[in-house]
Amino acid sequence: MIPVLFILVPLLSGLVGFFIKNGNAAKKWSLFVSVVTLVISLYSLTLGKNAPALNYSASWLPSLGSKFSVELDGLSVILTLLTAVSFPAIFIATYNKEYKNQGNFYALMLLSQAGLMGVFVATDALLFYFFWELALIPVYFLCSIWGGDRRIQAAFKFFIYTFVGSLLMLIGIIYLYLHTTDHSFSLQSFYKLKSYIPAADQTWLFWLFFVAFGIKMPIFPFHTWQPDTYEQSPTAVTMVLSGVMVKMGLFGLIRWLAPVLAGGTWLWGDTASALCIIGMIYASLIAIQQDDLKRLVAYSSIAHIGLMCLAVFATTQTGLQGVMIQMFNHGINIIALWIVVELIERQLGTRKISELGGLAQKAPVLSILLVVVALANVALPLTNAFVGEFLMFSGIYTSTATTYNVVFTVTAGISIILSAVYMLNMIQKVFFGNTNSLTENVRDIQWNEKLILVALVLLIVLIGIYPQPALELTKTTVDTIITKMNAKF
Amino acid sequence: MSPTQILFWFLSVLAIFSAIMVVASKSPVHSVLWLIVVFFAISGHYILLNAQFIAIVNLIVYAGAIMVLFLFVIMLMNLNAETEPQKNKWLKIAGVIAGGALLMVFVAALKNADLKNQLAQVNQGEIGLISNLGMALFHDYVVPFEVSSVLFLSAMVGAVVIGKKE
Amino acid sequence: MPINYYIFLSVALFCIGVAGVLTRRNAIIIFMCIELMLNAVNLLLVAFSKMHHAALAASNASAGINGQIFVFFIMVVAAAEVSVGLAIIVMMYRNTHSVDVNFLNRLKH
Amino acid sequence: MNAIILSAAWGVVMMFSGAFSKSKVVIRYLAIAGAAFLIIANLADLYSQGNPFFHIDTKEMLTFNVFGLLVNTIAFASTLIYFLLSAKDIEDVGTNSGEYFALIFFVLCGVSLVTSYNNLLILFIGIETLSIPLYILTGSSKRNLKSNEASLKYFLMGAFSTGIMLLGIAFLYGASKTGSFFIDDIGIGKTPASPLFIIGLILLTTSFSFKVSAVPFHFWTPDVYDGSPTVFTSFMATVVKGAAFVAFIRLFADSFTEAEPKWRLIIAIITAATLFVGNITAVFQQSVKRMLAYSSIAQVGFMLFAILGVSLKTNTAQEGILLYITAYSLASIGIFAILTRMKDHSFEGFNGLAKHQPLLAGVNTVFLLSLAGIPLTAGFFAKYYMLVTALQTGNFFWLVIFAVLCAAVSVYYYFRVIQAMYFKEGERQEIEASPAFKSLLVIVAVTIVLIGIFPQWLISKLSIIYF
Amino acid sequence: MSKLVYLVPLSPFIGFLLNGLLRKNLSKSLTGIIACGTVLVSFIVSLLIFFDVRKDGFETEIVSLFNFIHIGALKISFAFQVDQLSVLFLLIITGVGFLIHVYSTAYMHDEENDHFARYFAYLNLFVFSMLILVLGANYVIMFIGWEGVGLCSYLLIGYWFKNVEYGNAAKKAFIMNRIGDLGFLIAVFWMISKFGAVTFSEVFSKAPTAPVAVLTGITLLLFIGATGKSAQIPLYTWLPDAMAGPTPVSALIHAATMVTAGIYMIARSNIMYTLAPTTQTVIAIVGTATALLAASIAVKQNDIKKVLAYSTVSQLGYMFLALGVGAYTGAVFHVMTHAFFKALLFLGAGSVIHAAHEQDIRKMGGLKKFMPVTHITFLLACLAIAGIPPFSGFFSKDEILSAAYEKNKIYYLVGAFTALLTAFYMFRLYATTFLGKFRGTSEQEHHLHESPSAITIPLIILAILAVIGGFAGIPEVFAKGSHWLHQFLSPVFAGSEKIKEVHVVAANQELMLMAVSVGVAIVGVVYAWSKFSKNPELEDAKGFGKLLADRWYVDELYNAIIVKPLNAFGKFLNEVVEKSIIDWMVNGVGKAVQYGSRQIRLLQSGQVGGYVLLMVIGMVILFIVEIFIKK
Repeated sequence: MIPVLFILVPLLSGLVGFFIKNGNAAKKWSLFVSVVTLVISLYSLTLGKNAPALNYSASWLPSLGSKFSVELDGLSVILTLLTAVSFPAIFIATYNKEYKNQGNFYALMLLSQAGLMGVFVATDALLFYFFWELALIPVYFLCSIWGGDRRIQAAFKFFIYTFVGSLLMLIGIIYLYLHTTDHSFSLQSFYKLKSYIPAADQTWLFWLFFVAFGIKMPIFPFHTWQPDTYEQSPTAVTMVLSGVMVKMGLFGLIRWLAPVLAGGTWLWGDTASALCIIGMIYASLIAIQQDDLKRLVAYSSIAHIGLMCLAVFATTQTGLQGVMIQMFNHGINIIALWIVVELIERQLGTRKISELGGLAQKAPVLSILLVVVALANVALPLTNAFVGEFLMFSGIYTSTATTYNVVFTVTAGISIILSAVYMLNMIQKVFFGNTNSLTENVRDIQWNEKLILVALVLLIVLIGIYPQPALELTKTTVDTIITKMNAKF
Repeated sequence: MSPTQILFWFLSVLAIFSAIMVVASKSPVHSVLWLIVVFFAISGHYILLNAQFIAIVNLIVYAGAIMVLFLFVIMLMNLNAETEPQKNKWLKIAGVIAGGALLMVFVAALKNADLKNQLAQVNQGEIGLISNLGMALFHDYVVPFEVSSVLFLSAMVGAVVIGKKE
Repeated sequence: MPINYYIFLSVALFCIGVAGVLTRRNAIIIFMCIELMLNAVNLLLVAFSKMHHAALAASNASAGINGQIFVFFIMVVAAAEVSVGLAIIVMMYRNTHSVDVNFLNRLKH
Repeated sequence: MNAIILSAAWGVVMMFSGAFSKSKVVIRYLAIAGAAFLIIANLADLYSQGNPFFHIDTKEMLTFNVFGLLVNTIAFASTLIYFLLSAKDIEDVGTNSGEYFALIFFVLCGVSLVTSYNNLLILFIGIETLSIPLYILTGSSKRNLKSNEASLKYFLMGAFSTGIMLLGIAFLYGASKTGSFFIDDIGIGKTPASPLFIIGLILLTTSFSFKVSAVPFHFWTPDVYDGSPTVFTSFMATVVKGAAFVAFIRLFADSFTEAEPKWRLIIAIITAATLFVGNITAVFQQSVKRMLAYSSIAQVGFMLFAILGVSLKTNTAQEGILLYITAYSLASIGIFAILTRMKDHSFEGFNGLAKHQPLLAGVNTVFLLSLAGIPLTAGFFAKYYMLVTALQTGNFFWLVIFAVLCAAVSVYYYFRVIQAMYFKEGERQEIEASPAFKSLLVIVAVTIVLIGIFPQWLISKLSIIYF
Repeated sequence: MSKLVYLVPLSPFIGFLLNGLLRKNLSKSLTGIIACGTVLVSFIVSLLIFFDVRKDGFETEIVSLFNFIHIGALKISFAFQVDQLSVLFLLIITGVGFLIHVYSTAYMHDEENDHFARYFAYLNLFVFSMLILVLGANYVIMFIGWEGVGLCSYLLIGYWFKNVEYGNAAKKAFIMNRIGDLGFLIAVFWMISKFGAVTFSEVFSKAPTAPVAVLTGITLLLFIGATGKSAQIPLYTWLPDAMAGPTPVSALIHAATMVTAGIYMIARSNIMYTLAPTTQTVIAIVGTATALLAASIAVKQNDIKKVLAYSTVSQLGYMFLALGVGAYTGAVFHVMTHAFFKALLFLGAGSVIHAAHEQDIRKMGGLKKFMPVTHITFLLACLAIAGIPPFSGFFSKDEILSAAYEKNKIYYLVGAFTALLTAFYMFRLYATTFLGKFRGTSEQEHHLHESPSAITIPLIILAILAVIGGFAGIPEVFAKGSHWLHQFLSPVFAGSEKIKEVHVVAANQELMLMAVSVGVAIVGVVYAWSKFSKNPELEDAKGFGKLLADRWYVDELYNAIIVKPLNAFGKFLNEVVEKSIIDWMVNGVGKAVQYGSRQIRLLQSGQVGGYVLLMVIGMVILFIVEIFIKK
């Protein structure tokens, strides 16, 4: 029943939200709802594995062989948790921001949350596709109503881009569905497919799915929508996009592509991995050049996602474990980064790194917190990201799915150095050095921002020091997926 | 060469020639007249095929009623050759070519059809006679017959709607 | 009479009609060309009906009659169409004092 | 049978009502009642399999199967909604509204003919009954030159295509062994196709493509839809097009199934061309009305997948087309109803609608999303079915890919309207929308969403069909 | 006692938290007490542990705190390893660390309250990470400390963050370390995939079975890590810049402790290195080269801290030379002695800077009479580093040199020459700073004074250590078993010695070597003293000297071949590839659609004739397809 709650609570309360005319009421309402969701998700952690409450299935379209079946396995748990954590964080962090007709804004935010939750819990391909699209629509509206000057074009580019991808995926889904023995969309019957799909079809099917997911992640060269969209959308939405939404791509890869089309994944893993690595280096090098904070974070995010995708293709237990935990870590880290960006922009009205400087004198708390987050972003030990990246790298290195594992590890490793370069550059230019006329009268962060940033930082350090529980969470799922991936044809 | 054949060839040539004249002739009135000639030729063919009823109807309905209607309209608008300035020559040529191409395609499609032994029965066979047609029409084809009344009704209403002064 | 003759004859007439539709710009004449096409069809139908009659008369005395019935209906419908068509053309003429289809280009692209 | 007779009869009634009653309101309600009555009669026909009100021996000229009857129901239902939404606008077109309604009912008669024909003769008469009143309706705003022009264009080209269809029928007649017009006999089965048959096939394909406005026989569509009064455009684009398509699929499903390899390719080509031209051309349009015309062409491109699928053992094609017609008609009627009330039919006309008329904007968004085939709307399942059909045949993978790319393009122009409504600023314009009108629109939108979530109630009805 | 080892890192960590979180509210004295106190605690605990360890029959102790990462076969637990090596480093770190903390309380006294606290927080954090580094029982934990100290050095170098130059220096240090760390990481992954473990015990037990190639690879990668951390060629350039940080920091991090992490790591993994002779050669060569290069540069530096920095690099080079020739004890020994006298030198320099507010030695001179304590201690330190017996430096350096001689004469010659240079530049520094007469401005001269006791006391203690420290390892030639350190550490290096025993040099030979090294040292000292005590060189160097003064232009070289090209490439990607190629394509599709739309709609000419024509053509095409193409 819990997964259903994940979807229904935000959905219904979002619909209610449309009718709340008073902005602050809407704000409080949505904050409350998101906290409720968080509580539910924390409760779900306490339940043991495959407790009955964790999955639910109801008849939906019998004649099409599609059921409304949702489940919380390790993968879903960690991502729903991320979603549940992110939204309250976002709401609190942007609490002081005033949007025009907030009622709709928050309602749409909640709807997008519902969509995301749905994506992460669905175990029926058609249902999955439904939520995949539904998560997109509210974000589209959010971005193009409340965004920056070029918001309409940016959001539209984003929409079309992902829409093309999802349609291609739809073809793939239908094709698989037609080949299932029992004409059903359920994940289980998709798993049984292997023997029915010849290698030739595996190839193009793989690309149909991979393009869809690659656009969402995004993977080089499908990434160009991302910087523009991040730059243009209101920061709250950017947080949703980069914190949670990009995980949809990885999730799809892990849940719907790699285990189902193991053959294709195995055949084309190297090519895809090469794309990931090119993307990592490429994005890092570009990030070094960026002067706009948002674009900087956007490109760094591309690099990190590339690493995760790479680790998935490594087809190793350690690697996949790393991806699992890293999806969560990346989520909270980047949200924390966005919060800082948002603060700076709201106070100084600029995101240009070159115009900033010396904030450390004016806002010590902020700068300390930022430094921790930034260090997490460069995967320093005892921060959460280190665990993830360490596992992923060792997974890639020990991978037997590819013969280039060493090359991959080393080239990908370069991005670690580069990430240090752009992160430290940013810290130094923005926070160190002397203040200028613009940054003269910056005040330090307020309670709500401090509260949420501190919470996130604590989370970062906690996972960094004692990650084992989180790893336990996804253990069984990882094992099953890996076994499926290894059973190629 | 039996008289039937002679007649057939004569009528065919007549039909085609006057059809061409319909298209070619400048003045609308001439076109109408040529068209009537075509109808007569075709009716001749009907008679040759021993389809008297159709032949008569063709004359009455087409040559009689419809063409007269056309003539009226043309007179009403007193259209004559001058009112139709030369149309874009290229479009004309293109039209002719397209029509020709269509013909070519038809012929090409039909040339390898083995219809040698398929004969159309001429000046015999009873089915063309009014009695048989009538029986068929009011037994097997009564439904279409009735239904076509709807068509007429709508045409009538339509004509009224369009024609009525407001 | 071999059926091909009739086929080719009516196809020829039909194509002449098509060519007429393509080449002329006077609405009425275009319309007449369409009538010509219909007549070509009629002729073909009658020829086919006689063909089938010749082939099947043995088994079924009234074989092929439906062809001629169809022709009858075509004429009927054609008549109805003409009435409407001419009405429209007249209306057009009332408003623009022309039946030249080339003046019909307010709607394009 | 009920549908045919009653629609014709009601047409007559409307005709006289126009003559005798001066009050428009009476006429309007009469028409609405008629539509409702038709639905009931048709449903009676549907559920009392085989014994309708009237016992008429049609000599197998007509066969009433569930598919046809369902299509009738959908058509009548759409008409009812259409009346309820736009009856007022019909009256505003010209003086003699009674006749307009009468013509519409005659069209409905034609619809019910082409959904149940079993003989090419009926098909021919049906198609004509469908078309002739439309020529009139197109030209019904007599002082409007665009309307005149549209009407004349429509008429000339319609007549031309009729000629082509007749030639096709003639050839099929010549090709059929038994010399008959019954659609069961003209099919050639497994025997090698004679050239006559091929020619007939192509000619019929052509004329049908014309009726459903598939490329390259679509040219009349944009001009006619654009020129004719918006209310009638709405009717033409939905009910009539759907019916024509059903005629199309019915013929191919019954007669040409075995001959599928012969026409597979040309239909595929037509489909591709339709998708391409329809979508691409719609992108640049400046008037929403005209954009919708092109989009309707694009939608046909998707519907044509059903033709490709007729040879399947399953009924996916028929189910799909039914769903598609429903979804498409509902959405289009809705949009056109709103469009009719707007002064300015260009995209700019919609600017800032969300601010001044949030409800209208909202439902309009639902309609547009449905047309674009976004999940949670009926449009999604419509497209879904078409894709399934095409993939099931297994020959048209390239076409499917192409289709989804075109669908992505379609998003572009549908969303231009949404962008105009929500993200652009515009001055308030007077849109007279009575509460009834609004609530009805809401109902339509909700229906679309419901079908989008539970296509079940349509599908389950369909899955019992045996053709 | 060694069960409580976790207290050692814990207490500085607590200090870090207290100082970090309460920095606004704590008074300076309180901050100082907390900072020094916590380090003192861990020093005491380490001492206790040390006595434990000294008891004979002591077994290496693994104290496992919790599972860090357990996935399938891979088991990484958060565990500490207590044995002779780690405990020795514990003492050095906490001991020297404590002294420097005390010193800092005085040195940093002018800072504002919260910055003062920030400084000590960082310093405590550093001690914590360093302790983690040396205590870790597996390479992952070690890596945690490894990067931790890197971070702290970054923070402390950039302590005065207002100054952009310092910021850059900090960044440079961090990134260069990162490059090394990547090597370290990959080595770890290699171990994981090869041995399926990262714990020292397991890895070392499995190492002998592994093919030499693998070991060479792993060890080389680890060594790359070491070059980063311990400032060896090619990654040494960050260390001189790191002098931007406060002087105590330079003393603690960039002389005594952090930079020796590389030596610790290699000594720790000595077995693998002994099994990979190739790597050893590489290390020896790199070490020697670094020693020489750095020393040569030090000769011409005029910034007091820069001189010391380069001398540090050079000394580290010695240590690597020792490792390379398999004299692990010697290396560790030199680490210890170096910790004493180099820390002392830095602190002395700090005291000078504190007094004169000046770092350029050309503007000093004659400080002898102003600050006697500093002067004496500094002199002692100079003697120690120059390798004058019986000061500590002599013993350790001599051990290394004899081992080098044993291995390969060239190492020895270079080493000896470097020793000469060392003696020379150290006394150049000493002479220009303390002898002669003061050359600074009068108002500088006016408030020259001896530093407060908080500074001098650590100086004195360290001076004592620097003097006597050497006796921990009296060469065997003088008395059998006199090399206490060797005895003490033998369990750690037992493995390597089993594999190939380092046969000691013949007694007479060794004495001869000592004589030589002492000789060169004295030569250097005397020459420098005589040259610079009266008339120090004040004008800028020319010719070869200039080349040295400009550090062989290595930084410029790196800039030209790495930094600039990379930036250019990035710019290219950002401005050309991203904007003009990829994004252009994406938008190009949209544009193409628009354009196509504009063109295709022209088909809709509005002419009935045109429409029908197109229809007919379409029909004809259908026919052609159907009839001609299909056949």
